[in-house]
Amino acid sequence: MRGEMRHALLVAIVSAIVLAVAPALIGTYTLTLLVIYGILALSLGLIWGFGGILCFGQAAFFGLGAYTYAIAAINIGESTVPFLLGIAIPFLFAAALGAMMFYGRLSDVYLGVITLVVTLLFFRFMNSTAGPEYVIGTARLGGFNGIPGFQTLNVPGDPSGYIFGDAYYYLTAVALLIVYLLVRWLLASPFGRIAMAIRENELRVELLGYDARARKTLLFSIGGAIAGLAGTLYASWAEIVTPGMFSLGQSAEIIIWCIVGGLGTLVGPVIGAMILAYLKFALGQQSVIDNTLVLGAILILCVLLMPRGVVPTLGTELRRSFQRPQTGGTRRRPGASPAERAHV
Amino acid sequence: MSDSVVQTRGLTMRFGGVTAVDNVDFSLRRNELRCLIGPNGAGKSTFFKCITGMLKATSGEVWINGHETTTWDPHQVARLGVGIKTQVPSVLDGFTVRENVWLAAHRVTAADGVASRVAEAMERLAVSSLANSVVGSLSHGERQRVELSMILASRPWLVLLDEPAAGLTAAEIATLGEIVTDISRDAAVVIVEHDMQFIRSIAGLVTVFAQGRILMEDQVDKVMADARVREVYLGRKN
Amino acid sequence: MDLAAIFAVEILYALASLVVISSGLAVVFGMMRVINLAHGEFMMVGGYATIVAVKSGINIYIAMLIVAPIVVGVLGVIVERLIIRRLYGRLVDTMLATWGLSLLLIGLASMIFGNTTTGISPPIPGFAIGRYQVNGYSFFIILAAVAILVAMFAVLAGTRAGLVARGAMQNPAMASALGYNPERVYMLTFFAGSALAGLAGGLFAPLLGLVPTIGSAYIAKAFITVISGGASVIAGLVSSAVLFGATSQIFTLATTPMVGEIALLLIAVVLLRLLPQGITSRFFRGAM
Amino acid sequence: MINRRTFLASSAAVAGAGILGASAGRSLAADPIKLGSILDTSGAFDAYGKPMDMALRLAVDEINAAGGLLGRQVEIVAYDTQSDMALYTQYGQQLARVDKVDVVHGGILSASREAIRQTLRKSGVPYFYNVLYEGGVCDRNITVIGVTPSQQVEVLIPAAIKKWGKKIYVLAADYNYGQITARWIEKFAKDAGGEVVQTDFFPLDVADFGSTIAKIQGAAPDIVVPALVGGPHLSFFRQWAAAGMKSKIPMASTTIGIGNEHKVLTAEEGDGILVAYNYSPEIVSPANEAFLKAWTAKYGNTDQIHEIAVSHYQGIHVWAEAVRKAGDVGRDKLTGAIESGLSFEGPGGKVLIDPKTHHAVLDVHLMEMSGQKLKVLESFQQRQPSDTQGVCDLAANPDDNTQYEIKI
Repeated sequence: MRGEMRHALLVAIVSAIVLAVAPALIGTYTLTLLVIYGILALSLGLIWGFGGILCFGQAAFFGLGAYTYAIAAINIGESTVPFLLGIAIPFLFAAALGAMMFYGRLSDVYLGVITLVVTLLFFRFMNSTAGPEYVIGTARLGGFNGIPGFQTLNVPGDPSGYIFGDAYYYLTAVALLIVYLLVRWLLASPFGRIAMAIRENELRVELLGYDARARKTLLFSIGGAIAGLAGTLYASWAEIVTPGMFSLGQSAEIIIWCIVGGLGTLVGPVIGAMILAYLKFALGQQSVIDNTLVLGAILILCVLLMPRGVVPTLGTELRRSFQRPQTGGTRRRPGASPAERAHV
Repeated sequence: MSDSVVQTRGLTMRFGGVTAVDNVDFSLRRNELRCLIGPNGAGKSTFFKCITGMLKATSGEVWINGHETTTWDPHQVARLGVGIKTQVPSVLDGFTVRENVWLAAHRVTAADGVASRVAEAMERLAVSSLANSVVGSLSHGERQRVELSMILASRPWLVLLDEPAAGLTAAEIATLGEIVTDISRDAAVVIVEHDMQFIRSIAGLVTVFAQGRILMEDQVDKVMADARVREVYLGRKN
Repeated sequence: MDLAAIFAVEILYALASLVVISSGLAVVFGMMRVINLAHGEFMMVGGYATIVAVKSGINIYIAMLIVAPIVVGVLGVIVERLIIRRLYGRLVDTMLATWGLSLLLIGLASMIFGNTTTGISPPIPGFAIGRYQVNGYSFFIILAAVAILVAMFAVLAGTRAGLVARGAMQNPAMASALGYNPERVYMLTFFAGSALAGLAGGLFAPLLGLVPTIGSAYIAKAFITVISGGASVIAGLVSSAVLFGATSQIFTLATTPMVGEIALLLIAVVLLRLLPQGITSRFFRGAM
Repeated sequence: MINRRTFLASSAAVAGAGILGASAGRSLAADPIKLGSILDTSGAFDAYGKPMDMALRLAVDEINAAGGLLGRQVEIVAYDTQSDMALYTQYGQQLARVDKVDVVHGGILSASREAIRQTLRKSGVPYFYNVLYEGGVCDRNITVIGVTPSQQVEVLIPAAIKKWGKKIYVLAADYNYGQITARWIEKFAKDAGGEVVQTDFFPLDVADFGSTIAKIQGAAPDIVVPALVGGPHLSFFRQWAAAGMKSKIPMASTTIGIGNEHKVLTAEEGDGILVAYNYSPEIVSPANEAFLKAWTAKYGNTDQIHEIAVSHYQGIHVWAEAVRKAGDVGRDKLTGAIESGLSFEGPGGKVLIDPKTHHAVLDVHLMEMSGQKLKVLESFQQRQPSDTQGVCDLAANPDDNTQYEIKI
């Protein structure tokens, strides 16, 4: 366990260096979004890759975090409380939704459908709030056009001390590193072990006297809170929130990040998110070929050629090329146990 | 009655039109070793699942150690101090043996005692040498032992085993007999089993199921000699 | 009274269109446990195939009922050979690959057809019930839905191919032991599912403003209908189409389309919470 | 990184960009002026965006062929936002901070405009939004060339009432544009002695209107007014015709035709629908003839031209006029020129910028769809954007920065 945390710290330090150097190559404004998407991908990577919960509606928590922040910021002004609400509300909502699903013993694809439908519900509802009757406090929900013009993140206690530009990038980068380390710590704790055990064999864990439903609900809620954090950061970055955040496309994109990056790892989804989001950004600067077509082709090829994702595939290749034959024999299957998974 | 640790009253389980368990009254004393036998489809496994909470009975009651557990979930039953082994070895294939046993010990032990508890449980089932192997790579017999080791690590006073001898070699069955006898020294044990050889080797009281009901209940030798049992059970089993 | 008749037709039409939209997805999901997220785009391709065929002088009924299913069926076989075949048993991976496929098809269609394709008009004129006009083509859709269900039932229950298909789905080993190649069965099933998607696209082409992104308007509805129906292909499809179609249409008629859609989604959530394996896990169990 | 800075054959050397605004004017005369473009040219809204992109490139070609502006060539820096609002924010920042463009033209949906408007205002980059929209934006940094409800609805609804009767049934897209336009329809109907009997709002992905058509018959209006938007909504017109309603209840629409929808519908489905826009290819004027000729020369045919492509084209020329008049591309002088009664004779008629609102005074043509074309019935010269004028006065409040929801 201690070894895992040491490893996680090493990953965090390397990432910190990469994140600190990155602005030399890509504008911090774009980088900020990549980092926010990284946090969002991490939230699904945690509950799907380690908890075995396939959520088709991670976008619901992302959007909910962003809307909560925007609405609270309009009503309150100073950003500290809205920021905390932007994490707390998705956490509570995920807890309620998770309890409903897990205590109902919903499984695999049906769980996927419920989360998808809930996301669609948000999408539909938010899209239909253009009328003046949809107001929370002084905040108009705005329908399809969303909510612009709210107070963006400020230095706590100083409403005019906006955090923006490079400073905002470093703030999100630090947030990503903290979330990563916290999640690593969580996974190394007994709670994390048991969560992974539930994914492996829910019945066995129940027969040992653990309440799998409560634990899955809690894990799901933590995933919701992290997605909410990503949404909150996004709101401050974009300075507008729109129902598109709840869309099917947004949900699917998060799943794709995880698949392309590599499920069962934490770094994988983050890297997947950053690569694909940057690709989308880069594709928008050319008009030779339709961008939708390119993204579709990439997705198909990834599923067919690298079903485990970029990071685990690269990891295996690297390990193979560095491994000496005499140490290879007695090791256990790569990527199989929690201890092994912790390396990526 | 009062010293019963497991008791069912009128326990009935129906699936659609089929009654798998039909109005069964069953009772088990503290520290007793009991075998449930019967031909395929006699309802013994369904009965087992009703006791463990994996199935919820259609009607009737289940009492464990003074609690009515009829509608409880498996984890609640387990929390009473009940160790449960399912028919197919239910282990965590992606985890190592040590991690598997740790999971069982963690819930019932203070943090500083977990390591020694894990070591002790692995020692008793002779899986210590496999401690760092991934369970998915082990043989069927080894996996059965890992599962039993997990049950021991959770230090139960009641152990429910569903066909522990299934798929084991003769030598492994002999070892299993010793293990079960060892377990039954400080816990009540219920075993659902097909293998008569194995049941003989652990002796004890036997309950015979047929068509969802209890046909008879007696010492193993008497049961073996009974004509009705031969007819419904041994007859079909050759 | 006439208005009530019109409303009844509309409710019936809503059920029928759900059946038409979802049937292809239901066959593929029910038989193969594959969720084809490119289903909506398969419909879109069927729509374009119909329009192109009609524009080149082919009779509209032939275009809708024959050309569109064949074109999309062939597309389905190609997709099955190139992609799906490699992913059997990996539900999530197939969903992702077919989602990629849907993007690819949208991209291709916008490059080929652009965004302004003149559509075709329905071949059946509207007619009057009392003072009110009703879309004659609605009846054609209702008929088509009934025909699709009857055909599906006939094939599954009455033909050797249907029997083999059901057998292969339940136990591939047994089917191959009996001398049937499960690979071929899968391929034919996917062909049938795709052809049904193509047929749906063809049938709706005269009612839609066809654009490359039209598929997304259907996929969520079809997906929810099929999953909520559960494992039995026909019984599941019919029961959930009736439930969802009637609910959403009644709410739409009584209030607004938005309320209708939200009612549909809420019912789906409640339904799946109560019947986590779909309607046919509790009712009509063992039906086809 | 793929970059499309070199779209114009003429832009030879790309120097490391000058600083923003005024200082750019001081840089070498050989430096091109950078025009940032931000449009959805793929994804769900590309039916609107692709022709706008074509119009932009045509307009810039014309400007450069005429010797450029202030002796400098105009260079396009274009981004495809793929119908994704997050990309608007991203590219908006990219244009303002990295590419340091001199002006930005683009944005299609109101949400996309709001996603970049504040960024461009903060960075001091003048912004032109050249699309028909719901009105009410009050910001000195923006110039709006598109038609607003008062200009359009004020012409359309009274004409329809006069022609067909008083009872109106409104079908509107369920977002800001639809909501606000529906209120304008109600107001102008009342002013003309008519009445809106029912208004239904539709989420943007509704494609099945069977129940609506039944409901409309229940209400038995004299006129149906669809303010529907996007591909799925187009199905309404087809289903309406299929139900045989076309001969029963006539239609007047505030939106159909903007994205060339009249070419997607067949003539039988579309004929007779009344609309009012700034542009139709059928307009007879020297400016339009020249425009159609230039478009044909560049793209082969005129099929893709639609209302907002022309708006976009006019917006770019208005900006070019302003640069010429200001003698500078910087925001301050440019804004001065924009507020000096600037005008441009475009294919849709004279475009005059109202200094108080930065909105355009435009000709509006009442048209009827006929044989997949927009046949002009009557022209209304120089309509004021009176909706926005009622709430916005930039001369009095130069620091205003809101989108007003106009009280009716």
